[in-house]
Amino acid sequence: MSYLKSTFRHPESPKNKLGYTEAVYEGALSTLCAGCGHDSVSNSIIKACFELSLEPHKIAKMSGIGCSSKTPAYFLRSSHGFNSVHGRMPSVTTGANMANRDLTFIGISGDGDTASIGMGQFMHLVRRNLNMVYICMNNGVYGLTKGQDSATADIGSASKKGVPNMFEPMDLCELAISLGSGYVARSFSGDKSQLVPLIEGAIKHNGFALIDCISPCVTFNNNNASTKSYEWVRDHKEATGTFDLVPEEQEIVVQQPNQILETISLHDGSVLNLHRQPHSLDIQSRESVLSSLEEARQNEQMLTGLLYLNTDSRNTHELINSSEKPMNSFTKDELCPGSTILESINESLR
Amino acid sequence: MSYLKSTFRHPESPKNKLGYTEAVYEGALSTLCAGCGHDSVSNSIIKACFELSLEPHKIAKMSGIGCSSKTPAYFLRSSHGFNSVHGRMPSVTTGANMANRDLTFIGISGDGDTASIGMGQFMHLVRRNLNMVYICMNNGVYGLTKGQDSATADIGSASKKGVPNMFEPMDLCELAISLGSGYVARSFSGDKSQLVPLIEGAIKHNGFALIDCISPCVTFNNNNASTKSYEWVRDHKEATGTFDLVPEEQEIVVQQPNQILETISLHDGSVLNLHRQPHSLDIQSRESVLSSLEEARQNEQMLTGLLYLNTDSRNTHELINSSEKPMNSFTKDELCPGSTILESINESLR
Amino acid sequence: MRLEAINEFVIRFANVNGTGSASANNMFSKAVFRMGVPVSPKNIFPSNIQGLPTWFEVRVTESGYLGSRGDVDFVVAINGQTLRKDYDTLVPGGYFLYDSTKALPRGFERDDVIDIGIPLTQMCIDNYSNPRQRQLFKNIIYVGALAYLFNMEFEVLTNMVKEQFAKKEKLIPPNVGALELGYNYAKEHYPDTCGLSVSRRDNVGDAIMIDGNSATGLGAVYGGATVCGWYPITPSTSVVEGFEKYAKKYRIDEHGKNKFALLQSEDELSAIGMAIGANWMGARAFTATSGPGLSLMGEFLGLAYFAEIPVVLVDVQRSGPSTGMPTRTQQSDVLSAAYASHGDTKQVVLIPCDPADCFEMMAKAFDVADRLQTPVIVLSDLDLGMNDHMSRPFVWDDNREYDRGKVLNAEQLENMKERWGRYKDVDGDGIGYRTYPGTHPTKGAYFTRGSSHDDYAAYTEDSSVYEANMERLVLKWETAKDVAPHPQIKYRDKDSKIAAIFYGTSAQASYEALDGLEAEGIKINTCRIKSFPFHNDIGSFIQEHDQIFVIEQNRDGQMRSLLISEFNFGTNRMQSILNIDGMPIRARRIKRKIERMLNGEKVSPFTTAHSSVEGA
Amino acid sequence: MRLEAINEFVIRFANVNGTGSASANNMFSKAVFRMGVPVSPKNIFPSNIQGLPTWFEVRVTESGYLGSRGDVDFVVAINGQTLRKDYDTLVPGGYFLYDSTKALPRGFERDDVIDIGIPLTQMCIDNYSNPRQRQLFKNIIYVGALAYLFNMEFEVLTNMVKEQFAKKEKLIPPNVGALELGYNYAKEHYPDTCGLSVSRRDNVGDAIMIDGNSATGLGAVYGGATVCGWYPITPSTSVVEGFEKYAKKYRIDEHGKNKFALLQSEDELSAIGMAIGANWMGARAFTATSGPGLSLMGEFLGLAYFAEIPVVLVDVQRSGPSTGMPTRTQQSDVLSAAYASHGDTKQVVLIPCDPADCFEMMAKAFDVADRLQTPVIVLSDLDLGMNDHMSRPFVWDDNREYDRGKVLNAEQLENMKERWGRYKDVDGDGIGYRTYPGTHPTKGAYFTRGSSHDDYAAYTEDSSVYEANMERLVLKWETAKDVAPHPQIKYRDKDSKIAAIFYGTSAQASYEALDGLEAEGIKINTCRIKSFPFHNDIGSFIQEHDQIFVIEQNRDGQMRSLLISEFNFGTNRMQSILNIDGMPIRARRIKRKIERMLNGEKVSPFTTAHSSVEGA
Ligand SMILES: Cc1ncc(C[n+]2csc(CCOP(=O)(O)OP(=O)(O)O)c2C)c(N)n1
Ligand SMILES: Cc1ncc(C[n+]2csc(CCOP(=O)(O)OP(=O)(O)O)c2C)c(N)n1
Ligand code: SF4
Ligand code: SF4
Ligand SMILES: [Mg+2]
Ligand SMILES: [Mg+2]
Repeated sequence: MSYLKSTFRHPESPKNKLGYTEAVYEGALSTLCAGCGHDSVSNSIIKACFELSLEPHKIAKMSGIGCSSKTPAYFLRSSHGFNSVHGRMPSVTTGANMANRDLTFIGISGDGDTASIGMGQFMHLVRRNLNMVYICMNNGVYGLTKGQDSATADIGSASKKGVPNMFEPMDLCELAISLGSGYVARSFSGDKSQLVPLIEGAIKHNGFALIDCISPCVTFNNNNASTKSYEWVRDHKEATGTFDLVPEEQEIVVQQPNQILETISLHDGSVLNLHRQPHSLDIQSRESVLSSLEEARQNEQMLTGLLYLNTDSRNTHELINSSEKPMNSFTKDELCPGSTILESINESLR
Repeated sequence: MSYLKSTFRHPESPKNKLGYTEAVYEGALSTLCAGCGHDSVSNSIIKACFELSLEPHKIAKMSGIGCSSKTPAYFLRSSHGFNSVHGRMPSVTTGANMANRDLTFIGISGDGDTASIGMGQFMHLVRRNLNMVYICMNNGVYGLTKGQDSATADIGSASKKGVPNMFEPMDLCELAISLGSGYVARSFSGDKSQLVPLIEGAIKHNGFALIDCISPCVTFNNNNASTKSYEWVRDHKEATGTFDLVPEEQEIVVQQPNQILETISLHDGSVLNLHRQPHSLDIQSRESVLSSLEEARQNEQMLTGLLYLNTDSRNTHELINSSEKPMNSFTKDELCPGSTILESINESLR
Repeated sequence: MRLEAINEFVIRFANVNGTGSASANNMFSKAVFRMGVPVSPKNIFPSNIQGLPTWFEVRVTESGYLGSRGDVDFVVAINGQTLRKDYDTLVPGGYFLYDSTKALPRGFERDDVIDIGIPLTQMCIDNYSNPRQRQLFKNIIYVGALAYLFNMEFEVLTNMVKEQFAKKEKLIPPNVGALELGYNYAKEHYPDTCGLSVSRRDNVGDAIMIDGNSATGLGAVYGGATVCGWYPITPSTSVVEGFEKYAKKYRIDEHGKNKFALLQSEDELSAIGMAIGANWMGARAFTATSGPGLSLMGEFLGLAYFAEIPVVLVDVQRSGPSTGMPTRTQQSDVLSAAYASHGDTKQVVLIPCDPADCFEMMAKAFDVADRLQTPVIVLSDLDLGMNDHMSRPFVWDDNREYDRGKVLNAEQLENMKERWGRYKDVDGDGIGYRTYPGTHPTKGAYFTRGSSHDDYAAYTEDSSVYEANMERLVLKWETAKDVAPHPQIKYRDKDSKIAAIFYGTSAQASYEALDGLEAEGIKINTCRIKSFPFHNDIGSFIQEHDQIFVIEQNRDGQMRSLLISEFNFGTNRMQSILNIDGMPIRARRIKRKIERMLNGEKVSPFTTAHSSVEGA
Repeated sequence: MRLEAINEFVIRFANVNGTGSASANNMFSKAVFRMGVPVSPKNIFPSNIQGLPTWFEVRVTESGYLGSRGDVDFVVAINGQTLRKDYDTLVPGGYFLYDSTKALPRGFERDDVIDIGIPLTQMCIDNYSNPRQRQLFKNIIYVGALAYLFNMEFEVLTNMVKEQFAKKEKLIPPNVGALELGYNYAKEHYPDTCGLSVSRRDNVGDAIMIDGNSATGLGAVYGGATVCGWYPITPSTSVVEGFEKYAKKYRIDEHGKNKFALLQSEDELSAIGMAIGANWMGARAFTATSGPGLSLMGEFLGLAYFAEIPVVLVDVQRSGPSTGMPTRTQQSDVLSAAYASHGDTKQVVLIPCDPADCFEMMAKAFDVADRLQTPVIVLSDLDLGMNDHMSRPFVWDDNREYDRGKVLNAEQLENMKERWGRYKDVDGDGIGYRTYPGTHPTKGAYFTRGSSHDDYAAYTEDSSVYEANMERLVLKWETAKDVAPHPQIKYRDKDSKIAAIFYGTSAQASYEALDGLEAEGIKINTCRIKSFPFHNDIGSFIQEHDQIFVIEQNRDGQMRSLLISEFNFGTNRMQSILNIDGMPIRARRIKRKIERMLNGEKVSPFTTAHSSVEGA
């Protein structure tokens, strides 16, 4: 059951370039548990789309099945959404993207949806470098089916059920990097100030952008023995640097005064200003990032922030040389070779 | 249609410790194309099993679907074999292994079977560290369906069809290492002297052992533009070191005189003597191996040999604490709690 | 006018999920049971974890009708979101217990309903300080109130509290206290208000109360299952949880290790793959799923059918299609189960109707699968699987052996004279002899495959060999009719021409409805289907009647379709002419076949050389 | 005694695969066609790449019967492995052309067979040095010999060689030379030996020769498909290859970019997922597969059914079950296609019978899918898909528009007065109006899901809303009966009580067989089914006849089952009582329903509140 939120807002709510308030980017009332990390992630998505002044109807919200996959109903009410089947959001999104490359695709999945049943589709989605934002709301557990370990649960971590996980965890960031994704980030639902710019950067990135967002499940995996609890994550996360995004149209940005170490231009002319911090990574070297991830794992650290960036990669459409015009916009006359050609085909078959 | 090979052999064919000649380890006549790399791999498997003096009936041969997956019919005729469905050999083997941990499991797959339809199952098989040998006969192409690119085809490589592959390749070794597999090797069907000991080591290893074996498809992917052709592989492969395996029972081995740099004990008491060569790797460090692989990729090199070894890992049975006795050997009396207990269960439900 | 009844009424609790209401409501239901009165609880919950409406319906049924009755006599309305709906639900003369901390809004003015306001929230605020306690005890308080209103034995409830908290004793007094709070409030404010009551009887005999899924899991333990690969999905998850719970208790070896191997797989394809691999290796293995998983398992089920590998699959049905309503019941996977997989594939299906059946059929499923060397699908549903049901107790005969079917051991292989063929039908029942890997050093190895094969398991593309194999599978299907559980046919009147057919959870409500009709003089004979393929008795039963109601819980009348198409009633006029040898059907053969059929000759429908000697 | 016939015989080539024989055999077949004589070639190949037996059968059929006839009149036996079998295959009076480089072994002494030995290997050794040439030209030589033996126009062959090698001219002389070698050898050694001949006619009209899969691929181009995700599997691969070939030719935009997006997916689940995603976004998209893929797509097909997303799936059937015989034909996915997916799901199926049909039905499939907002499965088979067939030419009316069904554009949304509901049935045909993402800034967005939903696409667990939606889908199913292609019914005799029903590739051979019977005075009316759901005309047709042969290529008579269960013939005695609201079925409602049915009232089968007003 979903209830529409009251759209009443104080008349002076700030508006973005399109003249929309943030409320325009909201969705139906969430039915998730109070305190669920996923709701915070939804809020960050709302914020990012608002700040980037995206047209809501030019966004497609895609998901699989799970508590996480329900969230597209809770943000961007004026966008089309597709809550597909478990683990198969990647293929549905690929098709949708092939049909209309002009939209922004935001895919939401869970760690069960991605790392278990969806592992094959996820890997191939990355490999094709589909132009989309992929957010995995990673809580190390199957929320909707009441608390089984997922494949991202760390060895030794135990959910509310109390049995420690024995199996090697899947590190989605490591996988995405080794499959050539050009934008790979890890974040935490509780850290909006980090997450919002990461989402913005991901939206602006041309190609596949992964955000593996730790998002605790308060009901089944927020206990002491869990490495996906609010507490554990707060204690072990280690930001690798911060950045801010300067959209192409914008000229001056007032931001935190950290020193800008590097400035990277994105595909559409936007600019990423990287503010490196002590633990900062060389985010443009696959090799160095992979070893930092391995190292962090050994030290029980969780690296967060933008982990890898490569702005040169070509997205699926570019790789297969498809028309700039969305496929769903072609008319019959543009698609059908017609009767004369058909007659010549007939002739060649005689 | 498969024909039994003539089992006639010169009476003085060498025999192994069980008194079997190599012929005992053969299978039906191959129906693959003349020159297919897969047949050479079959021969190396025959040789390895012969040399290790394995009881053929204590081996289970498992496969998916593809030219590669047909090969279990062409070796080890006295072993049970299971040619399952496309991409799903991992799950079938997992079940079979759960049912009888005492057998040796040799799984054969192709690059289509593993890296496309089977990617999800493959990843989770590695993650569970199932005690088995997994040989991917990797030709970069779908042989049986006549020449489509597979997901291991390198960017820019083109099969007989002539269209270069655009998508990022899947590196099975890299994936297996990052998922914790304890024995990861790459080899070449044409290099029997390297492949046979690798298979032997894999059989002796406790846990999941991957051999990604480049095995050219002469019919569809052995052309100039292919990086999985005999020629390309011969020109670009770079052995990382050699080793020999000393089975537990054996005492003295006469071997090539390379200097033994390291000696590693396996689970059953066998010993691996590593002979390092110029390009040798630190095969016990995940980090170092992952960067060497990344580096080799950039240099268009193909590293072969044993890439990673960790003899400490626990296999699936050990992780889930299952009985030492094969599950398929328990009798009713060992399994059924009986009527008295049932009565007490009934009582607790009133 | 108010409803008056002793031990015959329906009460419905309306709560918010995640508030602990289910255990309180269960306590109420179990208390009725402990008073010797049959009871049937149904939990109606949303597909979410916390904060949405949930209902719990308890039918108190001295007469022992355990199906859903329909209509609600008493509502406990704790959920503000659904107050209106819950109020409207009541039959005339019904009772409406609500939280009177706030007054009822306008519009709740039915004069055929008796209001019972209890200020639950206020009582909790007054008595407890901790918010979680305030939430939990609200439920206990209304149970206490009901105890008074229905004139129940209060001790039964307090004993249950004591049992439940045997290990956390300090929780006993506050719980008992909450019960008393409610009891006393009702006593003080609503004496003689309620015409419904629960009164001790001796009508439950040795019955037990358990959910079907736990019973199924226990059946797997008793049936000797050792390997299980599974993927979580509502409403099947608790089958595996049940198996795990009992296996952990009764299946530990002398070294503290598990005499079972349970793996959470990455998806349903993997789960059924594991079960198939393990059964191939000679262990008994199973998996459990629901509709979407069944759809995903199609390819593997076809492999097991064609390669003839036993495997047990539990499908706990929920409302489809697609994701549908995952927490609602239905019987709509009948066709997908029976015809799972492409090609000419048919699957054996067993259909339990209560927990004792779940236990027994699950254990039996392994025998059937081993005997027939084919998949067996145990078709349960959410209502049966996830609700507690009163049931006959479980029984197990210690002399019962597992029927492992036709399996050759080393000695038999050693002594075998003739050439063994894995798929050779030596007994005329369509079933060959199999071997487990590792049995004998030189004999009995074969190659298992989903591609077509001859008697010796060798690959073949030979039309007539393929065809002979396919026809053997038809013969095996005939054998299956007798191996699977037989239908339960009951005659109310041998001469009646009216009948009803049903299965699974449609049985209980159907029997009750027909008893009602019998009381009015209408005698309807019944057939409860327990398995597919259909036993011939079902065919005869249908022939004997002129008007037959097929009662089931799906939109398309799936079982009826299956009955019609398997028995071909009234359709003798449609005769098949079939070609199955992999070659395009041939004109000459069709012609000859029609000529012979028109001549009235009894010929096989197949046009191929093998079966009809009509040229190559 | 030798066979004598002009333009009416069957020749079978027995070769080894991977030796280039298929193209030589095709050349022979095409030459017959070019001489104006109808011809029907069938390639019978193994599931392997090189070295196994393969056959190629060509039926020369002046009368135009294009189905398989049965029996072989002439064998070209090039494969030593199958010599015996090929020899035995011949009808009395038949011809046996073999490679006489080695003498025939013992046992080839039929006196009812005419031997034609040609030392093919020796001739190749003598004439060519390169081993690959020796292998390839062997095939061309026997084609040359056949030209002589059948008295064919030699120029037709040489012209074909010239066309084929137009771009590699230097290959022309050696090929023509090889033809001549064979021709001359036969002329010298076997004058007047063969009683079979091919003689020019004008019987092919404007027919074309093409395989069904290429035609299907072309149909997708004409039908406006732009997105295709696919996974290779025999025998469907060439559907996508055909699409790609024609799209690359006719679908390049002014910047040299593709007006189509073709992706090889990682498996079949992904392939159908892509097609669904693209259709949801408003592009026309499809995928193609065979049995195992169909089984894997079950879950997604259910999603598309329930979320009402158009999608086109081509299933080119092969011999099942499981992997079965992947290079042999069959019609055995009928039930799995029609009932794909768990829950109450039914799928629309279109069944072509020749390449022109493939083209036309594929293009039409997109219209049907868009109109009905549901999956459409085009059910072809290996015989149709992978063999060349003589066929009516393709036709396209340039005035034909794509029927995109009910889709609202920005303007329509803008001007809409009433509240729009994605699943609201405003036209009474069960079909709502959809929108593509990105259409309008504030209107028309909705949330697509496989879980149950109301008219406005909002999630619901409300029984009656769920039920109303399910019943609307039944109404849509009724609508589909008229939208999908209608059956082709032919009366040979309006009074005849005998009929035959068939579909797809069973049609051709059936028509021929029935012509034969008609010649003997037996008049059998026919109905060729072209789609599921069944048009009502099929029902009437069945009612009109007393004896009906249902001719199909599977073991279980799947279409017959489907007919029986969809039409319920002779089974009026079985009435459904159904509950579909997600709640357990209720005794009181069953009872009331039976009472009313026994009273002869016309009531809906559903026991739920919504449809029968029988209490909550
Ligand atoms: C094919 C299929 N299998 C199983 C399920 C049951 N199921 C629903 S959600 C879910 C797991 C969700 O876990 P995750 O993706 O981590 O999401 P979370 O709820 O934790 O956010 C499962 C197994 C399903 N819906 N479909
Ligand atoms: C479900 C399913 N999809 C597709 C196929 C068709 N198919 C058979 S083998 C194969 C690919 C084989 O490629 P690979 O694993 O690389 O083996 P190779 O033949 O190259 O050794 C495919 C797609 C199938 N058998 N089953
Ligand atoms: S169960 Fe966990 S993941 Fe699901 S809504 Fe509740 S807190 Fe979030
Ligand atoms: S097609 Fe390729 S992979 Fe298959 S048998 Fe031939 S050479 Fe080997
Ligand atoms: Mg999760
Ligand atoms: Mg391959």
